[in-house]
Amino acid sequence: MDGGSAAPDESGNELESAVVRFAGDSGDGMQLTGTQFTQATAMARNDLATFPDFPAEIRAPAGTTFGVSAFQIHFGSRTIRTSGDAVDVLVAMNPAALKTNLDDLRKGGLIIVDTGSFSRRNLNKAGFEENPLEDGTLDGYRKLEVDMTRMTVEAVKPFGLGNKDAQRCKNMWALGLVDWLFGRDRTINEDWLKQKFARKPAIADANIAALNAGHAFGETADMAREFGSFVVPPADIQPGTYRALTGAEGVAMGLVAGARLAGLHLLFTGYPITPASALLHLLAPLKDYGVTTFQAEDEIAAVCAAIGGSYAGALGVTSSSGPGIALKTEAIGLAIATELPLVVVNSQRGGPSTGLPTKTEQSDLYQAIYGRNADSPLAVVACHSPGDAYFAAIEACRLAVKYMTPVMFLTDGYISNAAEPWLIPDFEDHEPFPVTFRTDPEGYQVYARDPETMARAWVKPGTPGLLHRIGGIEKHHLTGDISYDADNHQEMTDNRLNKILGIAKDIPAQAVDQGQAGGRVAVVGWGSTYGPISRAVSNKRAQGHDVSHIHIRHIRPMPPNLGDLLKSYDAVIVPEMNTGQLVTVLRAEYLVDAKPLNKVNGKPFRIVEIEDALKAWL
Amino acid sequence: MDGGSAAPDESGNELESAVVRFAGDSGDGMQLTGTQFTQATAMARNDLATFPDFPAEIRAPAGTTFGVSAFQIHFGSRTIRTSGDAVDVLVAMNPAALKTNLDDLRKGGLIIVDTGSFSRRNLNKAGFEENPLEDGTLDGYRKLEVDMTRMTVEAVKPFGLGNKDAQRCKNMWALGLVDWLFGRDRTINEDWLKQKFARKPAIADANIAALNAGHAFGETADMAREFGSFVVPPADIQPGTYRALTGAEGVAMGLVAGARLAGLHLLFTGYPITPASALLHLLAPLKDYGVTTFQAEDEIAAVCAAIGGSYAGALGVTSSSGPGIALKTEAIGLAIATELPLVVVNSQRGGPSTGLPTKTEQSDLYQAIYGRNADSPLAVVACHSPGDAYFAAIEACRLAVKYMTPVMFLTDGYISNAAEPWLIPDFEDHEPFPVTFRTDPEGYQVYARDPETMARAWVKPGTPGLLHRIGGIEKHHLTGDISYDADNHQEMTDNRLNKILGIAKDIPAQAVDQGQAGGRVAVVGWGSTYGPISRAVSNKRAQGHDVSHIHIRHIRPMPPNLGDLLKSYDAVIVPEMNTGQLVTVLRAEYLVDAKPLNKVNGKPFRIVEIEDALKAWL
Amino acid sequence: MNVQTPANLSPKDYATDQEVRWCPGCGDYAILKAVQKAMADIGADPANTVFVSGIGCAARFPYYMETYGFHTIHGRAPSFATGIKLTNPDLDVWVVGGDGDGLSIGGNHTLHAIRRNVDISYLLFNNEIYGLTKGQYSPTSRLGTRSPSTPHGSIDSPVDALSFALGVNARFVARGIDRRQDHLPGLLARAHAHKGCSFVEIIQNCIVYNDGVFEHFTEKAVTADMQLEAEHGQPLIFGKNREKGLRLNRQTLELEVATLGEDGFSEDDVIVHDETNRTIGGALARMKPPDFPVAIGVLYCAPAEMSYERAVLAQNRAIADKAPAAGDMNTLLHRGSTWEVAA
Amino acid sequence: MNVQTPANLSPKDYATDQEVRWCPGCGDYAILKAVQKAMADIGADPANTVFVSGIGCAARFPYYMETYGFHTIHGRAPSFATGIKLTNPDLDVWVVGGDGDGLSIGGNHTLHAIRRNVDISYLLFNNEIYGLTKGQYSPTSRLGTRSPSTPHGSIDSPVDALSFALGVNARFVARGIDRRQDHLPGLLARAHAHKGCSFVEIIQNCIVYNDGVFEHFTEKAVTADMQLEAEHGQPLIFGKNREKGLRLNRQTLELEVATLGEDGFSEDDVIVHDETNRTIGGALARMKPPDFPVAIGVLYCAPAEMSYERAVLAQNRAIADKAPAAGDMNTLLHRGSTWEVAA
Ligand SMILES: Cc1ncc(C[n+]2csc(CCOP(=O)(O)OP(=O)(O)O)c2C)c(N)n1
Ligand SMILES: Cc1ncc(C[n+]2csc(CCOP(=O)(O)OP(=O)(O)O)c2C)c(N)n1
Ligand code: SF4
Ligand code: SF4
Ligand SMILES: [Mg+2]
Ligand SMILES: [Mg+2]
Repeated sequence: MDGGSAAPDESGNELESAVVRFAGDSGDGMQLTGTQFTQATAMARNDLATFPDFPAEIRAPAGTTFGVSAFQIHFGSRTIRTSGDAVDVLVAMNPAALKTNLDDLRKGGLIIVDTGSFSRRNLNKAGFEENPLEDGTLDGYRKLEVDMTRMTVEAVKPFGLGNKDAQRCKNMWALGLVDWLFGRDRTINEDWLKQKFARKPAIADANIAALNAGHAFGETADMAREFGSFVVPPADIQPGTYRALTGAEGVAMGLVAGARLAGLHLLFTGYPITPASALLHLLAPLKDYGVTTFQAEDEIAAVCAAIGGSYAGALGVTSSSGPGIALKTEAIGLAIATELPLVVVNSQRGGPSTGLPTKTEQSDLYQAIYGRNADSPLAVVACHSPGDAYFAAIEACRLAVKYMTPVMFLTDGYISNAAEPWLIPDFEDHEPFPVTFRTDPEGYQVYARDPETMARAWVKPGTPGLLHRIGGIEKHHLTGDISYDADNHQEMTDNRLNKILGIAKDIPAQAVDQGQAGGRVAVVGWGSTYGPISRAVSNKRAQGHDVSHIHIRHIRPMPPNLGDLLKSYDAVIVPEMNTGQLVTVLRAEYLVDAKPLNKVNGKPFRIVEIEDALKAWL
Repeated sequence: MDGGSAAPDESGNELESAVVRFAGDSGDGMQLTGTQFTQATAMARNDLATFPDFPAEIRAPAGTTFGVSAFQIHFGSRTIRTSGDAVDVLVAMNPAALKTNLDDLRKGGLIIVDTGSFSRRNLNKAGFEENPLEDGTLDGYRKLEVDMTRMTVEAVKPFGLGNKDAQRCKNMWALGLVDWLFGRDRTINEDWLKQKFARKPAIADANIAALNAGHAFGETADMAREFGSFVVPPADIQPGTYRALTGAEGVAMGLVAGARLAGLHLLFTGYPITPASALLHLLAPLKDYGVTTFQAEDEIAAVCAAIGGSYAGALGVTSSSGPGIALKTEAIGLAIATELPLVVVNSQRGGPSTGLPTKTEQSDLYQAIYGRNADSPLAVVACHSPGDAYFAAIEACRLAVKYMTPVMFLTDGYISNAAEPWLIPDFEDHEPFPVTFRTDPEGYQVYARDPETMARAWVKPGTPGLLHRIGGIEKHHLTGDISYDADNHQEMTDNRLNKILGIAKDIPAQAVDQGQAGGRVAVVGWGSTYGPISRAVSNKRAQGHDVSHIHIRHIRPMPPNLGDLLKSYDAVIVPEMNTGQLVTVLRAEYLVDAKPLNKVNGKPFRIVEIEDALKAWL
Repeated sequence: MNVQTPANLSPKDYATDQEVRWCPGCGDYAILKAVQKAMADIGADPANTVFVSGIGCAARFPYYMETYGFHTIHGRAPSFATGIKLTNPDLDVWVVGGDGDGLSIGGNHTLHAIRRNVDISYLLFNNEIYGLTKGQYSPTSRLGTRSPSTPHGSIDSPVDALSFALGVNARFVARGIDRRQDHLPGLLARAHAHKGCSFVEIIQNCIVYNDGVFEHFTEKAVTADMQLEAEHGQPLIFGKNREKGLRLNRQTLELEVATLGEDGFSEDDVIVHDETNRTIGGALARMKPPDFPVAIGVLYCAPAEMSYERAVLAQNRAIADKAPAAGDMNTLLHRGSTWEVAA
Repeated sequence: MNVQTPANLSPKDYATDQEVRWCPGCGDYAILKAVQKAMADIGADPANTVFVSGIGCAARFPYYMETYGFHTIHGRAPSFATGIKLTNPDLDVWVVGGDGDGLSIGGNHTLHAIRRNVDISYLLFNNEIYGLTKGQYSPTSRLGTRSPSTPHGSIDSPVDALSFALGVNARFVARGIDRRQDHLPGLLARAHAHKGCSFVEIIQNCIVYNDGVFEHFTEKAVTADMQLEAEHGQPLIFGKNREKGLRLNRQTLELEVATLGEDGFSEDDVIVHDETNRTIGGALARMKPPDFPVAIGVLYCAPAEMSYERAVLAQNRAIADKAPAAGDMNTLLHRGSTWEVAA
């Protein structure tokens, strides 16, 4: 069992890990509160993972359930792999937050509520007939009822804020209390407040006062006795410099790094769409890093501009989510036919169609592998966590330029928004893969191939003596002239396929993440199921079961040893946040009777769900 | 062995079947000539299949190889299933036509050339250094050299045409000769000429004179002795009324019939693209059949308009080829999410990207099944011949309206352009499947499902009392209100999938086309490989081999018995005009070690290619 | 749900039971109110009315209208609407979308719906920003707009919705403002009455991501001076004291603002609005502060003889009427050459 | 292939060895000739020139130009060109496409390339038909056009390419004619010289599917009467004897044709072409036979300070210059809060 397992008891006991969720109205600043608690927790050397859960609406009317915004953090003294199955401490800033989050609270867990917000009106808006604080709804949980609103207003009185502004400090009050609860050093929060409100010192001071008041409440009220404060000792963490990293940041920096390692300018093109827009927002300011960003009129224009960029000698990268990727597929075919580098980032979200844009899913695997007209092979790479996203994005860039091919890069809404502490690598340690543009006219043929990679040469327009023309009509396999010849089409079709299959020689053999080759059960995953699979398998292994975890990064082509590896287990289970896509690919490729374990409700797997499913096989 | 096997000998012998190809410049009217010979052949009660081969260019400069246009007909006294592997009689109207078509002529076959066109200039344009009529190129073939140009000009002199117009009659001269060669009654050709040139009697008369002159040349010259005339006896053909039917015609009439059987107006939307445009052209005039056609500004607008049509109560059908289908995928997702009927016709062509638009391929199967973002199940139906296209299109309409789902309908460039004699069915024999629109407000819920089909009710806007709103965001599984609820999303995902899987109960069990369940080898195909597989298997069976032919029409979902059926053979071979797509689906679905047999050169399989491949298994 | 008759409906009868999920203070609320009022004024039959939208905050609109509604995909609403009208031209079809929906991803469909003259009323809510995706700049955002995707300011100049529409042969072009509840419902009624594609730009404040970008002409205090209400047959006069008018500069052939009574400029010199005149419509559409007021009202209206879908159906009917065996399926199956094979 | 220097190239130096695969007699040949002539006149460096096209007969163009060439997909050429310019603004980028490519499927990209003012020369070959797909009507086909997809005649009214371009803020708008070899190369040189998006409609005869649709103004015999060559600073006069001129109707504010010397109409009353004047440009663009001649030449030209991609790069550079640790990857990786974990 993972997060939620280590029940805090009344004596301020040590915990191996804990899960805290801050939940409130969109206007309550829960994302900031969570991020600040994360900072303080990271400083305390806990390992951690976070997951923000935004409402789908921009700003739903205050107090409604669909306007609830939540931020969850799971931290511990051991390696943390998910944002936690069950919540140990739930901070509910209003009735709607209580309503929508209570289900996830572990029985016996602690609820901290702001009673000041439990007005009749707010109860109604949240759909409570009775006040849940009074009608037994919370039986079986431990609850701490505080009128945070009033106490905050009290605390900030000296700073002369209006009532509305005063009340807006209550998230800091809550943060102070939770900081106290876990023995966090709140200086980092104070520093941040000072910086953020540098130009509005009264606001900064008021927030700090609220923070301190919440903390003081913990210390002075009979809290310690009644609820205990918790100690989560530092984890055994690799020494070095850390930062918090979201998946979107990981991808963004990985792309910048990839372009740099290739020695290229990065042309990043996109059209806003949730959750992919984050990449555009992160890259747009990086003009000092050889990055040009282009917000196109639609996804088609975006991918075409990226291909144009690659044609002209930049690394063209385009990004979207499922529906936008659908629009790009025709143009991706052109990049395949003209054999130009391109990275297509898909930040997957719930579907079909508009679906559940703010929820996570990994249901675009089919689209990535198969979703184009004609025989259109390309490389597919998937990342499995924020930190991994950085390295996987570099890998995608490497394959694109080395093999002159589009690479589909898969991430998802969960990875994009989740954050984890990241041991910052030294860029100088990365292996560069500099591109050499062809400039020598001698013997140049447009589709002549490098014997090792099967890639054609990359020539920048502007190069004297290498004038040529390319396009989407089938081309002669050497000269690049239009060719309707039957044998040539067969040869080019084979070349396109074999070039991609050949990448298999250039990627690491499939490793076993936990366990060993051969045995009873392999749990095989890809993408953001990494955390829950990893923890579920380690829990089961700790119980003495013979189960291994294999996580696939290179989805097209797959590592050459994968087939034999899978066949070395009695059973292969494939958990996916879709109706069973990777499992189909594995079955077709290796004729192994891999079994699907599917979940499509917009939420990541819980560890117990995987553990429960494993029971049938162990 | 098929077409090409029955070698004509010198004695005017009876043949079981023969393959004739007319080849000339785009301006030479070869398609008309071929069609006219087909008419005369059909009247003679041969079974037959034809295949036109257009140049990719609209009108390439005269005399060039890439401007060659050809028309092939395979006819016989037995069932004809392909347009023929090898050509028995090649009519070459100029050097370029000889150059590009000679390879397909069977050794010992007959070449008829117009020597009048073998000028130095034309030889150069065709890329001949030497005159192939003189340098031994044609050794091993029998050749008939006639100055058709001159003889035509002679024959039409009485009608006072200009030289250019006179020369344009030479295709009729060639037709007359070939009519004679196979003992065709040319009255049908004469009638057609009279009708076509009703307003230009001089032209009509000249053409008829040329036709007669060609015929007379056969009779009077020492032809019969030197080359023999051939007799292909009538086939054992089912009695009834026949017409020639191309695949495009089959689909077009099937859609009109399908809409009629459903009791709906047909809204057909498209954007021109080769080879799909033919459907738009065929349906546009059918305004008296409850058909509205809409040429949209692009493929996206087309599919959206079709969905709009279905939403409003018509049968929305949209059509394109691979690159255009790629553009439609996002919108198809909306039709899946809103559960509206839609038929998407894909006339497949060579790819990737622009590829080889005028060549055939069946490489969009992946796209049909998997080519969308998210879990987006739909039904996939494939037709395998012009006649079958009619019935398969009706089936696609039936599934779309009965299950409130998009149906992907697959045909290809080969089927679209190929023609076969078609025993015209009586429309009254078709089982109607009338749609009942919901009009009763009582208890209406937008996503409530029919217990049997799992389809939601279809309500036309304009219906009083049933006002509601639908869209692409996930919806509550009953009310249809927007729902971000986790369990609801899981339920709706399952519903969408199970609805499609449930169609399996409503389709015929997979039949074995030739052979029996169980045995040594099953050759499994889909789409336009039907002809060559069928003939190859029947040839092999005739030789005593244990090989069966299974041809799949319902590709999603597949017939429930298919898995067991496939497992009943020692080996399963899947010939496809792609790099192996259906084979992947079968392997994943049934874990049978089905083996691919791939050909991607823009041309249909030749029968011998399949026979040769089968040798390894028999 | 119960069967409603169009008679005597009030604006609130056009409201659904769905909770409205725009940000508090969003201009979309005002537009919703104006549309519901216009519907009541028109006496629209809810069962015969369809709201079609793309994706965006604006595109949430159908959920709040007690009519038929189709919330489709981003940018494609005009195409769905075209299919609906071709199938049932008797439906009243309204298309609603934002500036991103209609002019960025959907620009081409907007263009062709206008060009074809499909009989729809297209309401483009222009907040000069992408609301739903959290504030990126849009094709109508002004130069220098700072947004998450243009942190240092945008550098591509915006498109003017109405000039675009006129450039592609729009036959009804109008502009309204969310805050002008006195003006907007009437404008919408005009759009509804127009047979053919009526294109209406509605200036809409996005209080979260682009608050106040229009206040230089929408604030109460400046309304009279910075808005010009164009009315057919009326001189183009505006200003607190109706002291300013538009005249043509004979040199530049462009409009200019002049003050009545100054330099011999009299009411007779003021251009009289002729909504059938494309040149005037175009010039009014282009006017921009600070030198000009913003023109609102029906800037151009010149109905065609028939809207697209009516013409399609008329042609269909004409052909069908002439066809001898109209609709007989067996006739169709036998078209062209046939031959008999005897038993 | 050998290294070429731009000096002293003749038109045929810009021709490739590829066989030209248009139908004999197609207007595209004439345009190819004019472009090759213009390239020689300009002294264009082939290695620094890129022709980008979509799909269609027109879009075959790059294969015949001995420069760099990219034959892309249908309708999207402007987007590829934008990516190319953003990557290397020093390349001379020409976009070539047909009326279907640029105004049907590609309308939106054309719109936004124009609006952004990307420094490309966009040559739209308008034959009012889909050539490559065998003759379906296009968005520029005239009402009533019979084609395979409109066997009973088209019923949607066409769009005018130049009015569309002006409606979306084009800063260079011109029209040429395939047959006018005397006029076209100069026009192309002007388009090339313009910094920003230059939009040129070239009237092109499709001899196979739409032969003769332009002959009422392109036939030799009617050229003088039916074409008006607009030249900056010159009065808008045309006619065999230069006897006709354009004037403004003060009532309708529209242009009208008048005969010099009749009803007191003198050369002084003729409008002088001012290519920087949008109103004149728009009115000229809209002129249609039979009442008006077709305007050719540069109808409007008003360059912006900077083209889009130059402005993007200028902004990039400005930011980069200000950035202290410009480009240091480790600095980037450490941005934001970091903390140390000691060993
Ligand atoms: C194909 C696709 N691309 C992108 C998106 C994401 N998206 C949703 S709404 C929107 C733009 C919203 O702006 P606008 O149309 O101006 O409407 P507003 O929210 O401002 O009312 C975008 C980019 C999408 N849903 N689908
Ligand atoms: C996505 C896509 N849709 C459709 C086509 C088919 N197509 C090729 S060219 C063309 C239109 C040609 O017309 P135009 O652009 O006017 O060029 P022209 O041939 O007349 O020069 C079409 C519809 C295609 N290649 N790709
Ligand atoms: S984001 Fe802007 S446009 Fe969208 S609902 Fe909020 S205020 Fe309105
Ligand atoms: S079809 Fe028309 S446009 Fe195309 S090459 Fe032929 S003549 Fe030219
Ligand atoms: Mg907007
Ligand atoms: Mg054209």
